Order: sequence, then structure tokens, then C-alpha cells
Amino acid sequence: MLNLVFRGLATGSIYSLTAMGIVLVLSTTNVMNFAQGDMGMFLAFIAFALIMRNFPYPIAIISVVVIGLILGTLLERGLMSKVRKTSHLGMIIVTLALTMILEGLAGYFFGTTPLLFPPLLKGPPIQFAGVILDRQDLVSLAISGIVVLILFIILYRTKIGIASRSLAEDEYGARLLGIPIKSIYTFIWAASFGLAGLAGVMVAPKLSLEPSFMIVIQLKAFIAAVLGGMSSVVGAVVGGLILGVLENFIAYYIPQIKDSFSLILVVVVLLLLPEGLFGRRQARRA
Amino acid sequence: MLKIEDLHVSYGPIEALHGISIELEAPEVISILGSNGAGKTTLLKTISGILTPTKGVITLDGVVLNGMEPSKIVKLGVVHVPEGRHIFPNLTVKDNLILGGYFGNATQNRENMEFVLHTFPVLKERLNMKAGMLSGGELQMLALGRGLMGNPKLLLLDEPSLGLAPIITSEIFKTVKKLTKEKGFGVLLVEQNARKALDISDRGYVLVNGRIELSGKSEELKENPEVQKLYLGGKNVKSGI
Amino acid sequence: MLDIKDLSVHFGSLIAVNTLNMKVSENTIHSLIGPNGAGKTTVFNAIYNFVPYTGDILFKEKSLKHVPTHGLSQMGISRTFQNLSLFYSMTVEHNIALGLHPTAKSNIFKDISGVNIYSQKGIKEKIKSVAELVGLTQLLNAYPLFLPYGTQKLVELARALVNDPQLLLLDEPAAGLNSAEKDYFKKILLEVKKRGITILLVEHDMGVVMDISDLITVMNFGEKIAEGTPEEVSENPEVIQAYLGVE
Amino acid sequence: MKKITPIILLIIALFIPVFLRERPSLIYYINLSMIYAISAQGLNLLMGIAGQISLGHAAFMAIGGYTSAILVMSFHLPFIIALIGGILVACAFGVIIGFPALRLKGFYLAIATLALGNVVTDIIKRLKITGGDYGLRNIPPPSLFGFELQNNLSQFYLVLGCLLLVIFVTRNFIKSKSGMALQAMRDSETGARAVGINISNYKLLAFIVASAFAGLGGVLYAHSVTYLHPTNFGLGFSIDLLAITIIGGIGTLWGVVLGSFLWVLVRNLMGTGLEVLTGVLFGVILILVVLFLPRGLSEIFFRISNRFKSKEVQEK
Repeated sequence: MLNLVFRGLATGSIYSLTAMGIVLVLSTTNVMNFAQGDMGMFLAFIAFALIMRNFPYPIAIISVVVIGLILGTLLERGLMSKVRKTSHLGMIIVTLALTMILEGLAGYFFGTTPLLFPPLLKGPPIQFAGVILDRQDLVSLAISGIVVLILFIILYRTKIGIASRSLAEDEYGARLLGIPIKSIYTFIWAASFGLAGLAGVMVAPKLSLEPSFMIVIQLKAFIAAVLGGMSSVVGAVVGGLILGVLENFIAYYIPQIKDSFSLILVVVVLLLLPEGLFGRRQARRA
Repeated sequence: MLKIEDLHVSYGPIEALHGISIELEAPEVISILGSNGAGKTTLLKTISGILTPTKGVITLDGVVLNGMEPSKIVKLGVVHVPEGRHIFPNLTVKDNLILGGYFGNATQNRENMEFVLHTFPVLKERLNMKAGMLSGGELQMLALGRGLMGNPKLLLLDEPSLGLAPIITSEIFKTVKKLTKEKGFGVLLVEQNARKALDISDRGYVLVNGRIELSGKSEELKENPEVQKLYLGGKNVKSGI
Repeated sequence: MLDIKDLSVHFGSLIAVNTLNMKVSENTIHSLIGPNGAGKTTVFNAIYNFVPYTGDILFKEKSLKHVPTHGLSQMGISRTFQNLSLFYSMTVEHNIALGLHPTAKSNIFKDISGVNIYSQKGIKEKIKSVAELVGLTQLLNAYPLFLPYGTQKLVELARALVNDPQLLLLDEPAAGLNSAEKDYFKKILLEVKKRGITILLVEHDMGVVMDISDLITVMNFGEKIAEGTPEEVSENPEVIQAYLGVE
Repeated sequence: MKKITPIILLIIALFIPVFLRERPSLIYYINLSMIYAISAQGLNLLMGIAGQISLGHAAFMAIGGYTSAILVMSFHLPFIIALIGGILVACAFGVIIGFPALRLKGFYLAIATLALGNVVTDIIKRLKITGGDYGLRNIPPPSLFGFELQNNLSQFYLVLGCLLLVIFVTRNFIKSKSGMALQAMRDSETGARAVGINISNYKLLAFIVASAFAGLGGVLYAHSVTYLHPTNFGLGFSIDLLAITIIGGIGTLWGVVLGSFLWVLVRNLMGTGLEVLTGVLFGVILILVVLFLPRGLSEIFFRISNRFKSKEVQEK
């Protein structure tokens, strides 16, 4: 029982990392980024290439995050700043196009045969009070925790964070206050792609590395984000954890529906609780 | 202080302002009157850098503003409190105020915050509430307070009375007048409620289809039969419409 | 014709309309005035079931409470909006034609066999006559986005009129019009009334309201504070104090 | 001139197989393109005319294809009945997937349709009658009035006929009362409701018509490819259909045909080893189209033909 919960939390923490990136971008720039997962995939491949060239793990992770930051900056400056002027549909399509490009490039450079990504921490699982935990799972849980803490502090306690949240609400109002919109958008995209890199490296050891390995995670991350109400990174994390635990229970007790369960769950939540499981109503009179 | 010379602004092929010239010397309140679509809001948007003029010059203390990014213009002390207020409803009142002082240093912002909360005590009570929960009058006070956080030299006020009960409008206008005296900034006031605007302003300009038709001291404008007929209600003067 | 009984609308803790009672009689121009936020547009939105309400709204003795929005035009009620709601990908002619949606009969076979019902003769005639009434005859093939704001308002008015409504709800039709356009609008509304159509008008422009209204209801803070002819209302002390202001 | 062009094009189209007799695989790809175009036309109606979005469109192809294949293989019904059955079942699922659209918009609708599309393929994977994870093999070719359309050549005419029918129906539908109502709804929901358009019904209608086209495409796909597997109809294929629609020209009548041909051509005829890069190529084209050609590649054709037209006028 407790085992199920903990393993669920570990799976959930993986969803959370991607979900946070999605929500971070959505809640500030109003773009639903369908390429978040694939950016993680791409960066995981780069990490893999570095590790294969005998770079130590921490260096590989750090460089992947840095590359993510750089790619995010380039993408915002070069593309997203222009796409924002088109429509909702236009923005969805551009991020979908990005997934095609990223998967194609990964396939071209790294091949489509699944690769085995070495685990971050080697060694036997840890036993603690009857619960068996993989070391890898502990790392991803810890990293999710740290990331959400950092993001929370940035978004709610710093000026640039408050300004980021204001953009999604009323970009015109923010412009009138003189908030440097361009730099903030760049900051957000860079941060979310840095997160993508982290997520990719965390997920890769659990699945096999191939151009499409993040698609499932991306879908689950969407579901986590919806559960969390789409508007706060904390919600995204909690949504991810809940989803992870629920899935583990379903897989254990009713394995027949484990694939469709989360998909149906998301549709039900969207229809019945559009603000997420614990989202509050938007604050607005009349 | 503020000097606008021969300002032309276009939306695509359509010109909205055809050569506007206005001068303002702080501390002074100037009202801009005119019917809907006369170009009043366009004028304010151009001063704050949202729109770029096709011709003409805007200077603040000799510094040319047109062509500058809005954020630079705000840094120079031109603060725009827009029509419809554009408060961030899901941010707290405090966060809204903090964003008003985006460029200030910490000490400055603390002083300004104290001043704003002193001026509008009701905001102090609501400091940690989401701004979307405020009433119309409170929202307008928050918008003004957020503007004050930016240390304005010049405040651009667009339709502050919109959607407010007349009593609250009067209160807000009184506060604006008082603040101008205390802080010594200039106010460019765009307002549908011409009577109330002229009551607190020193001078006024009447905008018709993107041109200045009339200008002068507020008292003179109030007596002007043309203004009375078009903006102060003509034959219904008695009931003040 | 329209009978609003004890209408109340709440948004959370905010009371937008509070036990409003008013009657719009047949073939009149009845204006609803009051400061912004007084609840005028909310009354329209209640009629259109855009907001939940308590109390009742009767149109020709029939309750509108459970009539869905799209059912109203069939009953003979149509409206215009404060913010235009035109179909910008279509010509003025098609914009007006869509006003005939409830009465234009079609079926699946017509839909897929290429019968364009809006270009049938009877319908074309109807569009033409209403275009003539509001003065859009020359502009039927234009796209509304490229027309001046005042003209766009006329397109919306034509769309509301083309299906021969009995009751026309107008939400701030004069807002944003210059004085010449306002005069033109007043003329059209009087002509519309002459054709036997009742008008309920929400309007800020007192010039328009005082000139053409038969009856005026004044609202403030969601409540009715006065009702009467233009003369009565403009001399009512309470109205002067709360809305018109004291000289 | 305007009236003759389509007839000339049609005649050319009818003779294509004759020219390509020696290259049956090429005809196969042409058939595939037309099948994609039929399915994408549904998405085109949904997005371009009704303003809704769907990221589960491929699932309807799966539903149509599987239904028809099962009807023929397990119930031994004639192809024409199976075809109609496939379309009807797809329509029924269209209603199901249309319901979220009544309450959801934009991104949220995209996610809901994406999820529902995945549910469909998951269910197909778990059922026995669909062959589950093994897929359905050896689906018989279509037969009409006792004639079995065995080779690509004969199938060409069937698919072409269906494509022309779909385009004809779409053209008429856009101009019809329902089509106008959908466009009104896309432009302004408030306005549409005010003129008496029942938004819910029309949104469902849009999803039903879109599913019908996808279902038809799926039926033809099943019987000409002769092999179905649930993973072929996942998100990737839905995105492909979306890309075809956008690249060809959303809201245009012939854009999807152009988009489909380009798609199949590039994907299948690019040198081996480079085919992984087709995604990159199309991704880039897609972004360029979104940024610079809101009406897709067919806009370029419009511009060229307009230039011809204006020349003609000048010469007169």
C-alpha cells in the first residue's frame, strides 16, 4: 500500500517537472506549449551524448540545463515573439511544428533505435520502513521539490516574478507600467526550457531514449497541469503527484483501464471542474 | 514641462490626430474634452509610447519622448492610468502596487507605498486581497495608487470616472486635485464628465475629430456657449446633463 | 409587451439588479438610463439568459425564463450590443441575412446540394428593404471591418431588424457616434417605431434619450429610482441628485 | 475560362492512371494523398469554418476504417454497406467528441480532443475484434456491384470519386444555411446566439460532418492499405492531418488536396535515410505558413492566378 503511494509519487514527480514548464509558459505568455516534452527529449539526447563522451554526470546535467536556457532564449527572440501576434490556433500549431522539428532532428542525429540511458545514481534500491525506493526516484522527487521551491520564490516574492504573472492577466496594463515585456518573456521561455532539460534527464533513465519517448510524459504533464488548475506551478506539481499516485493504484487494482484512465480523467476534470481539482474561481466581479 | 507640437497619429491608413499642440506646466491639471472617437485616448497612448506618431514632437523637460519604448517613458516619470484601469485581477492589491514601482529602488518604493496607503486607507485594509475583488471605486483608487508608485512627474488619467457613482467620482477628483498640490506633478485628464473635469482643472482643450477646436482657462470654457451646448448639456443645463 | 417582475441578478456577493419591476408598453420607445454599473446591461443580459436571475420576465404574457438565447429571435425579440458582435468574415449583406436564420428554412439536402437560401428572391428583397431603411443600400457588398464605426452599428441594427422583430433591445447605440450620426440614428429609430416595433433603449447620451423616448426608467445601484416622461424625469429631484447631478 | 478549367483538370485527373500504368506504386501514393485529403477536409471544415480545434482527428479515421473492415471481414457484409457503416459509426463518435466542445475552447479543447483520440486508440488496442495490438491484416479490397477493385488503378477512380464528392459537398455546405451559421459562430458567438443560432447544435454538427469525412477517409484507407494498426492513428497522425490542412490553406476548398499531395510526396519520395527529416521540413514549412501565409500555400496559387486574370482583363 505505502509502496504504491511512494512509487506513485516518484512517477508523479516526473510528470510534475514537465507540467511545471508547461504551466510556467501558459500562465505568463498564454501559449500552450506542446513542445515542452520534446524539448526535454532533445536535451536528454544531448546529455546522453555528453555522458558517452565521459563527461561526469553533474556536468552533463548542468550543461543541458544551460543549453535549454539558451535555446529558450533563441526561440522566444526568433520565433515566439512573432507568433504571439497571430491567433491561439497559430500558437498551438507552431508548438506542434516544433515537436515535428525536434523529433526529426533527434531521429536524424541520434537515430530512432531506443538507447539505454544510464541511471543517475547506481546502486541497489533503498529500503525504508517496508518501502522499497529506487535511488533514481528519490533524486527526481528531490529535484522536483527544489525546483518548485525556487520557482515559487521567484514568481511570488520577486518583482520579475510578479511582473511575469501580470503579463498573462493584462499585457496592455503591464506595458503601460513600463514592465520590460520582451525580457520577461525571454526569461520565461529560457526557464521553461531549462526545466525541460532537467525533466528529460530525469525521465530518460526510466524509459528508453528515443525521439518519441517524451510524448507520453508530455500528455501526462498536460493532465497534471489540468488537475492543478493550469495557473500555478504549485498546482502543477501537486497535480502531477496526484496523477502519479492514482495511476499506480489503478494499475494495481484495475489494470485493464490503466492506459485510458488518466485520459478520461482529464476530460472529466476539464468538463466538470474547469479550474482544476483545487483551483479557485478567477477573482473578478461582475 | 510637457510640450506637444503638431502631433499626427494614424491607425494604418486612417489618421486619428491631425496636428495637436498642447503645453502643460506642472503643477497643473489640464482636461481634454471631446466626444467618443475624438482622439483623446489616442493622444494619451501616444504620449506614453504605446502608439508612435507619424509626425510631430513630444518633449518632457526638453527630452524627446516619441519613438521611445514605454518602459523608458515610465522611467522618465510619465505614468499612464488607463481607461478601464487595467488592474491585474488575480494579483493581490499589494502586488499590483509593487508593479507600479517596478523601476524604483527599495527605499523609494517603501516610502511611496506608505504614502499611497495613507492617501487611500481602504487599500490598506485590502492589501492582501486579490484585486479583482475590489469595487469599482476601490479599483480606481488602486489604479491611481499604482500610478503614484511610479513617482510621476506627469500623470495621464483616462476616464477615471468611468462606471463610478457620481459621489465617488467627486471624491476621486478631489483627491487628484489635492495630490497635484502636494506632490507638484502635472495631470492630463481625459474625461467624459466635462463638468467635473473642468471643476478641478486649470485649463482645458476641446478635441473634435482629432483637432483642437477650443482651448482656454477652465472657467472660460465653462461659460463658453459652444461647450455648454456640446458637452455640458445645452438646454438641459438645469438638470446638469 | 415586456413585463419585468421582481428581477434580481447577483454576481457573487454583488447585487447587480435588485427587485426591478418595469413594463414596456407596445409601440413605445422606452429608455433605461443610469450610471455605469447601475445594472442596465444586466437587465438585457437577463432577458437573453446570459446571466441567471430570480424573478420573472414576461414577453406578451409568456415567461422568458426558460427560453434559450437562440429562441428569442423566433419569438420576435432582437438586440444590438454595446460591443459590436458582427460577423467580420462576411459582407454586410450576409451579416444582415443571418438575422433571418430562424425563419430561413433549410434541410440537409438543401445544405449539401448547393441551394443558397440567402440568395433567394424573397430573402434578397427583405435584406434590401431593411438596408434601405437604415441607409446601407450602397454598402451591401462591403466588409464591415472596413466601414466606419457608426456604419458598423447600422449593420448590426439592420441585422436585428431584418427578421421583423416586435421588440428591439438596443444597448448604447449612440455611443461613439458623432452628433451628425446621432441625429441620423434618432431618425431611424423613430421610423422603426412608426413601423410598429417597440424599442427598449439603454443609452448614456441624454440628447438622444430625451428627444425620442416616450418613457424613461432611471436605475441606480441596481434599483429603479424613478420612471416617467422625459420632462418628469429631468425634474425629479432624486434623479438629479443621484444621476444627473446638481447644478 | 472559369468554367472550363475544372473540366480540363478533371479530364487530366481521369487520365493520370493511364500515364502512370508502369508505376503502380505511384498510383498508390496518389490514392493515399487523396484519402488524406478527404480526411483533412473534415478538419478543414471544423477549424476553418467552425473555428473549433481537434487533435484527435486521426481517431475518426481509425473508427471508420476498423468498423468497415470488421463489417466486411467478420460479418461478411458488402463493401458499400460497410462503407456507410464506417461513416455512421464515426459520426456517432463525432457526437461524443463534440460534447466537450460545447464547454471548452482553444487550448482546453485541444487537450480534450487529444485525450479522447488517445482513448479511442487505447480501446482499439484492447478489443479482440479489432485484432488488438496485432492490428488487422489482409483487409479485402473494396468491391462495388460485384466488381472487386483489386489494383491501385481501379481504386484510383473510387477514391477520386469520393474526393470530388467530398469537395462538392464541402463547397455547397459552406454556402448553405448551416455553413453560414457555423461561420457566424466562428466570427462572434454572442452575435450568432443573438440572431437565433443554436450554438450547441451547430458545434455538434461541425464535429459530426468532420467525423463523417474522416470516417470515409478511414474506410478507404483500410481497404486500400489492407492493414490497420491502432498506433498508426495516434497523435502523430492527427498532427499530420492538421499540418496538411494548415499548409494547404485553412478554410480553402482545394488547399487540403495540395497539402496532402505535398505531404505524401515528400514523406515517401524523399531519399531513404532522409525521411526522418521530413518532419523537420514540414515543421519549418508549417511555421512559415503560420507566420506569413495565413491562407496556406494555396494563397500563392491564388496570387498567381489573380495575376493571370488581371492580365486577361488588361488585354481585353
